[in-house]
Amino acid sequence: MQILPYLVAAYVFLVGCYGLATSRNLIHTVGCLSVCQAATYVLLLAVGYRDGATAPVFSDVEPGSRPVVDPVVQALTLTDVVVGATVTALLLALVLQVAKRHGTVDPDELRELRG
Amino acid sequence: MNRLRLWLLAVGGAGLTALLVAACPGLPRFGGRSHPYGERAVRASLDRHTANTVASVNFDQRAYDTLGEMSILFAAVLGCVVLLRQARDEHRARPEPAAVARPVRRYALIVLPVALVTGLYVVAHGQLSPGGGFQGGVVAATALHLLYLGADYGALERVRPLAVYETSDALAVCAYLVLGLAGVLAGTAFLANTLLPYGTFNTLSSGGAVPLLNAAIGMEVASAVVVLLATFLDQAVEIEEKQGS
Amino acid sequence: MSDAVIVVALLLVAACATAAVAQRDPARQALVLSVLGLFLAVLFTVLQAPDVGLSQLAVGSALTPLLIMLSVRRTRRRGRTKEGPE
Amino acid sequence: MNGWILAATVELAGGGAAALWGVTTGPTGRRVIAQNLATSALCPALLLLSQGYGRPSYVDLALLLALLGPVGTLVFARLLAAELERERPSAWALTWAAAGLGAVVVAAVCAATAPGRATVKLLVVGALLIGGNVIASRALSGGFQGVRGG
Repeated sequence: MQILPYLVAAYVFLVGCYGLATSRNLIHTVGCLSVCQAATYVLLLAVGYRDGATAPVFSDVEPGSRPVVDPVVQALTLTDVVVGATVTALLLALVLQVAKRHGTVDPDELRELRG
Repeated sequence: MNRLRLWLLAVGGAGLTALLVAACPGLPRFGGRSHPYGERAVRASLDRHTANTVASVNFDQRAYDTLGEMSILFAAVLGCVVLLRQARDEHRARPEPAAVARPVRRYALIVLPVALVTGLYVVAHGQLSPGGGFQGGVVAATALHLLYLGADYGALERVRPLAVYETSDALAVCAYLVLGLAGVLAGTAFLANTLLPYGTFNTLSSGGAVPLLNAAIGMEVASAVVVLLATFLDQAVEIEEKQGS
Repeated sequence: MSDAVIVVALLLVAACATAAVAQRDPARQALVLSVLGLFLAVLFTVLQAPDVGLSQLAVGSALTPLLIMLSVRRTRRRGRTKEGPE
Repeated sequence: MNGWILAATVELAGGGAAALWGVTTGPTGRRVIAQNLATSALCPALLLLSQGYGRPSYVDLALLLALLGPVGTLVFARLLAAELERERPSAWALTWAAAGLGAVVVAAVCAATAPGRATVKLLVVGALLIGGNVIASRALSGGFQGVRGG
């Protein structure tokens, strides 16, 4: 349990990388990239976790009554999630442009086109 | 070629795996008690009467980072709009009206206002309960697209004047900057949360400038997502290439 | 023992990530990705990060699948018009 | 670890594994159904977790999931309409079982909280969850005319 979350984060990242490298469809590649992004969320939140603690949100608990987890990494992850989604959108826009220009979304065919 | 690539990937992946696994024991113990930054952030947040510490970190203690993050969002949307604009060899076809089953239509029309209100609720309570401008903005923007699911693209286009959303996107970024500059003009620092009274803990107006910045982000995210989805929907539904070009 | 729920969520995320990469068809991958988003949101909840969980739910359950499916539709339609009239 | 969290763990493990298995195997239609049922399996788990941690504010997560989960399924129903038309997938036993599970969990959590605004919120979550999933299931199975065009 000590390092399981970190190992899971590393595993998810590596699996995403494998998908990125072997993908035959650029849209699928973008999906694999979002898997890689998920690994960073898991890693960040695992660093901030504290045993038996609760969320650092005091709308329904008395401040100081229970230990809380680290809010700084949560704020980082929060922006990470939204930026991740917009990066996905931007990459998909690039893929659509590639599809328009070259008529294919297979990276190997694209390499052949370039000659 | 392909085999070579796979070998290269295997070697690199094995090396990276070894390094990552070796790094794991060096990280802070999972569930450990020592979170020096977290404790200080919680104290600072409570000092400023902000119940949701995460919102306090995002919009008060590290508001400058959020500005950067917001510009990434803005730039990404701009990039999408530029990349997916209508090219010279494309034309707009009127999408044929879709026949959507009545229960789905009814469901969409009932859930649409509920989702909009939920989005606004999540934005408005950002500094109190979990939530905030990012989450609420995305929910509100998604809610609008229930019209596409419940009716058709034409219906969505009628209630979605795109120029308004593009303008409000830019306006929200400006509002964030102006709120930051107000601190400079008042003689403190950029985005410093010192101008407004901190209010009563755990009420809607607590936290000084946090609710205002939160609302600006909510508006920005909502309009950005609407513009983003509009460019993709245009591509998928409306814009077609000229035949025989 | 009290960590059991965290372990379950972590394992589900790992398994779902593997499945998402293994799906080679983008439309089917979008389905797995939307389930991965749900699992991530649950993992964030048990790691006591409801803000991040909300964000992940908002983005992962409807927005990302919609973007991917619209792109798939666009590329497929392109393929059809290319093959069709010529 | 209390009973609520234990129940959530069991539900998460069972429902999550089943949804994952369903969404990765079989024809497309079955996968969309599994994606729909993932919402109805995980939303009650979130409610149970909220109760188990003693944090009523976590209910917001379940509310968002109940709201957006069926919307995600409708996205797939709309954009995969051609494939679904051929298959007309349906799993009514599972759908109603999931709806019943949702109703039971909402009722249990309602009974454990003091009546008031929290109860209303929980009931809204339950209504959205069950209504959304049943509608999405029917949209998938083509129980009414298929979605065309647009």
